[in-house]
Amino acid sequence: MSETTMVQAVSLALARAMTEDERVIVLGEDVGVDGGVFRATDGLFTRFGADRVRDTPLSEMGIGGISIGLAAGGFKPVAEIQFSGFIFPLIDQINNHASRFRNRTRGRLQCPMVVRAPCGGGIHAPEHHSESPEAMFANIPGLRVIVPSSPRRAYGLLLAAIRGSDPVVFLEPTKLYRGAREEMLDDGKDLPVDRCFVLREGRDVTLVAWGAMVPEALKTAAEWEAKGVSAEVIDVATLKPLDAETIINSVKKTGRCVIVHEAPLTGGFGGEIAARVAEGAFSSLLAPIERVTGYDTIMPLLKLENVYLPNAARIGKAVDRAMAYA
Amino acid sequence: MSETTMVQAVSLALARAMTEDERVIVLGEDVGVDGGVFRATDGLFTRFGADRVRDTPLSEMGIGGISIGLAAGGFKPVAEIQFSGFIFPLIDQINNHASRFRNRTRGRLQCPMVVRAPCGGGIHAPEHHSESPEAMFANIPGLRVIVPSSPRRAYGLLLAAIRGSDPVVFLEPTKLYRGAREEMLDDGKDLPVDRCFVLREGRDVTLVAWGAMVPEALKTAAEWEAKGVSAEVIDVATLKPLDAETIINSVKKTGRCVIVHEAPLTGGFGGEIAARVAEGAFSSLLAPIERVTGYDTIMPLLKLENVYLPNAARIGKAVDRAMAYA
Amino acid sequence: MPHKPQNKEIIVNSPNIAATFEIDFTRYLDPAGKLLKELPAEAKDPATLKSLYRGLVRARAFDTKAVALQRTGRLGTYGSSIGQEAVAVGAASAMLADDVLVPSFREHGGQLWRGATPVELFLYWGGDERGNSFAKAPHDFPNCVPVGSHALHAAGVALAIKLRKEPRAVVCIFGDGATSKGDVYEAMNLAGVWKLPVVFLVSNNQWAISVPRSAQSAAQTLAQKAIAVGIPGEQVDGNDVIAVRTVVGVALQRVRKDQGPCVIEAITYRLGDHTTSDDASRYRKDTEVTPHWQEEPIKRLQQYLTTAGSWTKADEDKLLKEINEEIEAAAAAFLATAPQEPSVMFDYTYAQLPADLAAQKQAVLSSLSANLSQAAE
Amino acid sequence: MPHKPQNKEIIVNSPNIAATFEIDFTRYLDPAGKLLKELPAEAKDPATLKSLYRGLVRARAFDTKAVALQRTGRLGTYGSSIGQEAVAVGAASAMLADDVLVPSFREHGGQLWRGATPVELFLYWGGDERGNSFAKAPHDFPNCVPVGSHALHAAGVALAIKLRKEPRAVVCIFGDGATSKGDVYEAMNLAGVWKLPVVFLVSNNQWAISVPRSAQSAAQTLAQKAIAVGIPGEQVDGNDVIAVRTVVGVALQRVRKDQGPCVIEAITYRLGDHTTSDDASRYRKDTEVTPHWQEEPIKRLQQYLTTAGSWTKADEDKLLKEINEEIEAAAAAFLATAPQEPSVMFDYTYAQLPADLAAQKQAVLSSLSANLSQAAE
Ligand SMILES: Cc1ncc(C[n+]2csc(CCOP(=O)(O)OP(=O)(O)O)c2C)c(N)n1
Ligand SMILES: Cc1ncc(C[n+]2csc(CCOP(=O)(O)OP(=O)(O)O)c2C)c(N)n1
Ligand SMILES: [Mg+2]
Ligand SMILES: [Mg+2]
Repeated sequence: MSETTMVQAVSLALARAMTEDERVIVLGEDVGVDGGVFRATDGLFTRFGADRVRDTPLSEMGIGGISIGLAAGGFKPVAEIQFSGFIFPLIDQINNHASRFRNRTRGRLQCPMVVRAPCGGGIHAPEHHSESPEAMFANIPGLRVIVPSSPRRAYGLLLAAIRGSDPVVFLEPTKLYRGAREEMLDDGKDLPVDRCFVLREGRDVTLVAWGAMVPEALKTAAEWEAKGVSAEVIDVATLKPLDAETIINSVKKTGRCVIVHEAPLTGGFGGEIAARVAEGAFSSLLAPIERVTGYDTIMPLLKLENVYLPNAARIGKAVDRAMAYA
Repeated sequence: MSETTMVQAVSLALARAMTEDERVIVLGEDVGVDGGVFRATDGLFTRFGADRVRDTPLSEMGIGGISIGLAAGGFKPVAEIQFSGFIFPLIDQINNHASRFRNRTRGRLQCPMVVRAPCGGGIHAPEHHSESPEAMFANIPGLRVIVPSSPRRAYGLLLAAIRGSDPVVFLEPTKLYRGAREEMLDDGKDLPVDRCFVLREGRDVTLVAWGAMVPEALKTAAEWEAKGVSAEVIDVATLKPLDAETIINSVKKTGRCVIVHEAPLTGGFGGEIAARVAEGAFSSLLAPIERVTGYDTIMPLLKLENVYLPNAARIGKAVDRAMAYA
Repeated sequence: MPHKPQNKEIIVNSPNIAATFEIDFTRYLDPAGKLLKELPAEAKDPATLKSLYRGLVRARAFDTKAVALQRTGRLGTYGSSIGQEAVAVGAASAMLADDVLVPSFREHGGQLWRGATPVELFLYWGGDERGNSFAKAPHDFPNCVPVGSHALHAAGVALAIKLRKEPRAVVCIFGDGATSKGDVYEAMNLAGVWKLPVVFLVSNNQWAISVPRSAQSAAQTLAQKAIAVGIPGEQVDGNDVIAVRTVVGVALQRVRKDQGPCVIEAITYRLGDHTTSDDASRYRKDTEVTPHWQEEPIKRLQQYLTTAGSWTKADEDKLLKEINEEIEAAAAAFLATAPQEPSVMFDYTYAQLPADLAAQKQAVLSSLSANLSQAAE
Repeated sequence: MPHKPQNKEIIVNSPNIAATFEIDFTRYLDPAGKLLKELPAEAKDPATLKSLYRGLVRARAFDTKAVALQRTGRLGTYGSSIGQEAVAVGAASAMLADDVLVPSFREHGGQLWRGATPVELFLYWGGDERGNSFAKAPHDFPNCVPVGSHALHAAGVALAIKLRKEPRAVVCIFGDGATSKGDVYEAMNLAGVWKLPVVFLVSNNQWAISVPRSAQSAAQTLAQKAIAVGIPGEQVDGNDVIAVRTVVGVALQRVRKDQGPCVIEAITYRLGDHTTSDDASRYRKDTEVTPHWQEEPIKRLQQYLTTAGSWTKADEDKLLKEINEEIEAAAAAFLATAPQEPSVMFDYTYAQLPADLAAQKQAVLSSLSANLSQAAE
């Protein structure tokens, strides 16, 4: 079996979802003949036609609002936003409408839609293409926020997101589109979208990460193993609703916690996780919770991108601090 | 001296700023002849004319983007967004532009602008009028996020926000517009926009709040005093950049912390504060940090509004839990 | 290949003129109720006109009661449609049951026509989500408070209808103020390029709170917003319910035949305050408002019907009595409605209650029962 | 009082027609460089035409070098303007130094014309914020990547200019794709109703990545976006730099006299890939592209100049040599530019570094010096 990249895994999940449910409609800029700028929708146009794989005008608000109407009208739109920096015009529609339709009509109208967008840095992309906007969606009730970190999880989580009935923001780390690859089956099995994944068990410290920071955390864990530190690695995957329990239970066991994300520190979702852990594992904590994140600065243009982005070495330093705390 | 309401304090600050600096321009829907739907701009139109107190078309994105151009062009726009639920179309402009102009041009162009918007519940307003969106702005580097909790602080913080050179989101709790009143001078003195305010000193527990939750926290503190619990009350006021030090120092002293906000729990800015406290006051904490917040649900319509909103009683229960922890 | 224009543009064969456009205006009744041209076939039956009249009167009665309930603290902020009832009623009367109404927040008359009950509308404006259940208008969208943001939903549900090849149509109503918003423009543009079955109906009541029509846009008509997106745009007298019904009806016929969307600007006037929270005397003079009372839709149709011999004082008394009874009964039923369980606020947030939220719900339930037992002590 | 229309609408006195509109199209040179009508006075001087020619050639040389640098990993993703240079160059040539250019990301030719240096532009596209310093074009805005979002900035800076009663103007350029965005519409509408000194110039190159013009809007022309906001709209041949310069120039004269904004649609064609990350062969055929090479702006003007006897082979060789030397020198200077201090990323976030951020900066500084000393070991 050959290896599948994450962007291929996304394509496979989309094709599978479209095959099994004809209500699934893919729409976005250049998702049709071009197959999406990252090729996540490659081949879908030929297979499913222009009605179901729909190139939109350059109109992000429109993509968001039309998807809501489509969803309330009985379809299951999967919208692609071309780059992370262009998801912001949708926030009004997502916050004021998508997340509320079911509640405000007491269940009469629903809004099962998925907004896929690339996120994160590391591929030397232009300005506004490397941000991590997950925290902006994390305080919106009624929404699911998912960030996959591997081909298999991208596949399973995206399938679940599409099959579900809640509005979902699904952020795909561009660095992993081609940077992550593994053997996997297109078996139609989805993964739970209310669960964190424990990717590696450990005794001394819990590393909590999502998206492209998961491979970095795993790297740290592997390297620090050699230094005698046993790190548990958790992929949060679904940020909202948050499976705090899995994280808290891990920290209860390890006593130490390092949270890693690319977005700026202040107001980032790491704060939420730290708060939950500090509360839930209060009496087990052997050291302050560390957060290794992007800085509270504008994401720099590509020349300084790698100074900005957290990496295994920075995570390792935080592990060292946590281990050294007394 | 008669008492000034918070909405009057806002008017006074606007008038003072416009008088001292002719670059200050007020713009928004109905800010002109009508004086703003909450009357925050009452009288300004007559005093400063239609050029400087500018009714806009119904165009929130436009208000945001025009303000950026005005600011980069040498003015100091103070934009009013009519209700909290209508601030979302600005996020694209604030995140992708206002907060970045200085950085991306290495200081050549700046963006000194203030976006004022009402926020919060408690006045039985219509749908989409009672939300607390501060967390959406808290992860945007380059931005200041300010929420006043009294007439004097509204006055001093708004003056500082306008006088400064950074883009500011200034959220005014509607409940306090007329619900908060005190004696104050229109003396042109501003207040620091990088500082928390310790409103009440205490020994046993630190209550951290902002906006309309500050009076609730003060109420709890007063009531619990009688029960023998001495609560310190901190008004965060400027959420971003955060003065974590003041909060941490307080918790180092009291050993307990209760954070209060109206916005939903998950992804709310309380998480950030809890994370900072858990880290900074790690060895001083006698009990887990409590968060008393809105629920992770859509803000209900007015009939259930008061079930949703935190209040002194709920804060008190959290204080009791913190005090009882052992 | 350039897109084929949908509009009635005349492509002029001069090398210097790329296109020309025009905007029509339709009216049957003048302000005094005098017939200006022959009624269209669908409006010739007096029964039709009487039912339209009933719809207008019912809307006004609902508005009047709603304002009264608000004044006595039983409703939240309320936006009356007084003076502009003919827009929503006229449009609703041209729609079929299976069509979809995507309203703003001032289309009570149209909502009632289509089967939303007065009790539901009172519930919504009274702050109870059950008011959006619309048992008898299950396709219709709830009120949309963020101005203009629903235009995109209208385009979206129209796309759903088109994809299923159903002969249904969507009517989206919004105000003159809303036409300044980018989401409304994007909705029109998407509807145009995808030829979606939707009619965008601008209820131009000349004001957006305190901002007059002239301060919204330099465009001479709001109908010409259509030209920017290559679809037909026209004006109609929005206080002439016959004209509204006719123009919307013709548009819906086109739409149902998949001949594409359009923009209709209905010219009307907001006779009342913006909402019960507003005091219009701060920004507009009575002398501006007064003449518009001569043009309002109810008296106009009543005068026509009376002159035509189709309406008597007795008809009027009977209608008013019936409608008042209906609205009073609805108000009483609204006031007697048992409150929602507070914990219901958790139940529709997700399709299934997540663990996190279940814990929060439990906290509310137990604090409520604690309060109850306290109260019982 | 209804707003006085700014457009050349003809208000027809029929009760049924509220307004009519038309859209002009301007061109001086046909694709073969043949003069179609008399040149405008400002374009008669061969020196003017030669400087325009120089601007076009310089833009193409910059693009060519930039693509080459990208291919060898020294630049990030780059969007060439090949084939559409006349739009930005023509517009820039009609502007005064004090005016403000608010560009998208494909207006290299116009930026260079106005004083941005090739080194600055290379720096920006190479991922270095110092490229936006624009020492010699200090009023101009930096590239704007989020499509269309800068149209509002253009309106805002135009308002600033208007409030100060300065005789300056703003030119905002964006693509055909951008016209589908609500922020662009809101910008036009605000500019219209406030009569702001701004020209919105649509560089219609027929494609938005893989989406053709016909899939952006059912509007027959993009110039008619202007009609929706009550301002003049017209088309110009965007591959005829004389026409662009003239039409923009006339518009700027109006604008500087406070006679209001307008929309100009320049018809051009994107001869290359969307950017260096794009492969246009996935979605458009060579057979579509090839004929457009016959219409491109550089050869067109060259042929005219040659026929008019104003341009020789020797002139051409001299120009190419000069420009190649300039661009090569700039590329070398760019490659030799010392990198920014990494910690500079903190310094422009706020007017003053907040305490929080100072601590983060310190962490970066010390980890960098740790790395340095490690490397030195
Ligand atoms: C996006 C948004 N901005 C502001 C408001 C506050 N607001 C409510 S109605 C209104 C005016 C609407 O004017 P128009 O579209 O003409 O409709 P009308 O009220 O006249 O029916 C405003 C500004 C809102 N509800 N939504
Ligand atoms: C808001 C936004 N959405 C998507 C993109 C990605 N993108 C970059 S250029 C482009 C197409 C732009 O088309 P057009 O406006 O015609 O300009 P052109 O590239 O043809 O010059 C797209 C979709 C973006 N930069 N900004
Ligand atoms: Mg109106
Ligand atoms: Mg284009």
